[in-house]
Amino acid sequence: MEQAIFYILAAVTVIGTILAITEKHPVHAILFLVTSLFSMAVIFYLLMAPLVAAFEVILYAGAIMVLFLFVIMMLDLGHPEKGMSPGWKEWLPAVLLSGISIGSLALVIVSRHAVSSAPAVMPTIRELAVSLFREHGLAVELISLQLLFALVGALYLGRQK
Amino acid sequence: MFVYIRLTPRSAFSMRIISDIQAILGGFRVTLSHMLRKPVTIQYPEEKRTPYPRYRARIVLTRDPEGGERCVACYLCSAACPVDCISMQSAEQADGRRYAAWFRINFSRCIFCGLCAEACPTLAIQMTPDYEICKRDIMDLVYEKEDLLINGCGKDSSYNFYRQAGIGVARQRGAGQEETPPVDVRTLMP
Amino acid sequence: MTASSLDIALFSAKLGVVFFVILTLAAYLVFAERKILAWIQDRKGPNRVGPFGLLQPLADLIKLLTKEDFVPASADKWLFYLAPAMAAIPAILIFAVIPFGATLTIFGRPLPLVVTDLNVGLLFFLALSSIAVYGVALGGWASNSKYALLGGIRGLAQMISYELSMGLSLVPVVMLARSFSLTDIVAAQASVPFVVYQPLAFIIFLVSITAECKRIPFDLPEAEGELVAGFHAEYSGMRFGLFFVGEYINIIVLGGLAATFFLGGWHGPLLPPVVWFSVKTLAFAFFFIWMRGTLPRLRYDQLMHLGWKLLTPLALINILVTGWWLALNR
Amino acid sequence: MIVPLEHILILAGLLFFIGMGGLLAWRANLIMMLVCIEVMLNAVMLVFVAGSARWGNADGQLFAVFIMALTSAEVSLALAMVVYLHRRRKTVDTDMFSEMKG
Repeated sequence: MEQAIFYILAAVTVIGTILAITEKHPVHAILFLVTSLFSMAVIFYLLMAPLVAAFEVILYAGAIMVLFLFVIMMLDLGHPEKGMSPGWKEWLPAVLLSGISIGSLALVIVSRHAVSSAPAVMPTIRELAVSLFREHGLAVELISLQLLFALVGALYLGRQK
Repeated sequence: MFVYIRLTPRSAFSMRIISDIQAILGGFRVTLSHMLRKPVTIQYPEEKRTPYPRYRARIVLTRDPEGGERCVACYLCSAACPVDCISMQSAEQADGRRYAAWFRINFSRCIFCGLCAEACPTLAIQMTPDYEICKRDIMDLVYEKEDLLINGCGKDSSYNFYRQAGIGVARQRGAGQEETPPVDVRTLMP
Repeated sequence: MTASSLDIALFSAKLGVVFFVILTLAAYLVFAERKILAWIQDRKGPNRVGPFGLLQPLADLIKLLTKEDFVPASADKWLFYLAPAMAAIPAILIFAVIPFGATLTIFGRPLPLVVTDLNVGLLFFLALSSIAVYGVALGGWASNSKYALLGGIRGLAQMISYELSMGLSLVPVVMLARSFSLTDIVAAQASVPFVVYQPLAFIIFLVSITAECKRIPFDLPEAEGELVAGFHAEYSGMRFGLFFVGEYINIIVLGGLAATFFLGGWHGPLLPPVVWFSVKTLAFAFFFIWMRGTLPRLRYDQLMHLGWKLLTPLALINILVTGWWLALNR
Repeated sequence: MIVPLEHILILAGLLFFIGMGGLLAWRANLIMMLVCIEVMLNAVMLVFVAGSARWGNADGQLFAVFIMALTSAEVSLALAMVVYLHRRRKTVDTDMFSEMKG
């Protein structure tokens, strides 16, 4: 049951991402990506990471993509006819390169055996929090500093003269 | 360069917060008290409020105390009407008394301003408190003379234009009440 | 009947009852809003359809369903169709994690009165409320009209800003209850509701949810006075109805959440738990309507000022103070 | 683990290379470039979470959360930059900002 759901969600994620990238209209592209992010969030939930799943929806779908949407709406970029959508000259090398990479990856994985691993006991949110603030305290501090820098930088770039 | 610094003392700041909160809570109190008050609504088709006698609504044509039409078809109401909703055709009887051959008010255009009633020299056109003028068909709002004419004097039950100034209709010229005899222009020669 | 099919039957019955009650409640909240606003303004409100106007929601529904479903010629068709659903569905999904009563025992089986007890329930709520932004933004954008676009952009900026202070005001609740699960949060308030410990967080949360469901001091996305109807200016018929119902479902759900987080959820003396929960939720709904009748709309710069310069720093300071307090009392 | 780790890795690889292909193809449009970078970062997060689920270790999930925090910082800066550049040139075409290539 869960395996079937996983494969369906994986298909939705991949198709959504491909549509998002090939779509000429930025707003539609963002929406396809949000769909793909949703199914990704459910995949995270299936992989016993509910916290990451929730943050995926809150941060990615709810904040970052909304920010994209806001910029597109505010700057009026939702016109594919005057957008710089790539032609086959741009697509050909990109598809070629990705195809080679995907093919080599598939080769590497096929050469090994796909073994179903033993079910692991997942840490609870409490253990996650303990690990986050005890063992990775420095990383938390660094990231908060980086967020502060991003805040200052965004304010500096966005100020009106 | 002029630098403007606004100094806000801390006490003033805290006072402002308190007064703001008081203002918001006061607003809530007022709305709550109104919520518990009896509504002022009048349930219109069932309950009707009685309009005042001088309420300006539907226009009527009145008759003089003798029962004759007051209107002398002078066109003053038609001229005074800002929306041009009054039209008529004047005619004259054998004795020189003027009357309206037909008289028409288009109530779909009327704005009930009352200027026609003010303009009327004979008190023929008057406004009544009958405010329920609604029709399914807009053509039903065009009132003809027979719709407008009422059997009554309206607001002034004693006034009769031709008694005051009867141009040879009720009596001779100059014989009306409070009317001076007509000036004989030949005797005014110097 | 086997045990598992009995469970499934009970669960579906619970789901159906919750769904039905919320939709009916949303419809009657529209009616209640019109009535209460009328009383505030010394009027009588709707009183023609049925006794005391009680069938008015039905009449409204028939009107909305039979109205022409108009789509502007230059609109982005699919997004225009999609946006109302994206506004209404997250609102009703949030209710899945709200516990609305103590666990019942039916046919010897425990029936928890919550649709699903997610261990990240609070984050689920935040996630869905951040999704609700899309309905407003895309509805405004897809209409391809000036007013709708302005309303959509305003809604986007407002809801992102206030989501921050809403999330931050809930952190002390999580710190006190030591869990993200809403059932645990309610259980932690069995003796004392959190509003006693966290009055500031309660006020910040209340202001933020008012902004989240675009109610009147913060109804800039739809401001009738300036933007006609804002993001749903071009909508008609049942698509508009979906936006409308979504707003009222949001009021119920956010009222229920406020009751769950700060007023002890279904805990209360004497009365049965479900009744306590409904009383608290409807009290919040009444408060929202009362507020609509009282307060004027904020200006846009005042809105941003309040969100970013007052509520967010206050919420952060509140978290800090709560942390100190918890550390000292450990 | 509900599915073998290798299948999740294939999914992550697919997403990563789709994002990479998109990035290469869309290199004229700043917004779409950022979108493609998001796709690639998501794929990386998926690998971290899958590893966390495979070995029952919390660190993978924590790194996914770290990546998200970093991404939000990056996106906020990048979009502020987009707004800034759009204000200067009324376009988001990267070829219009190439006067410093020497």
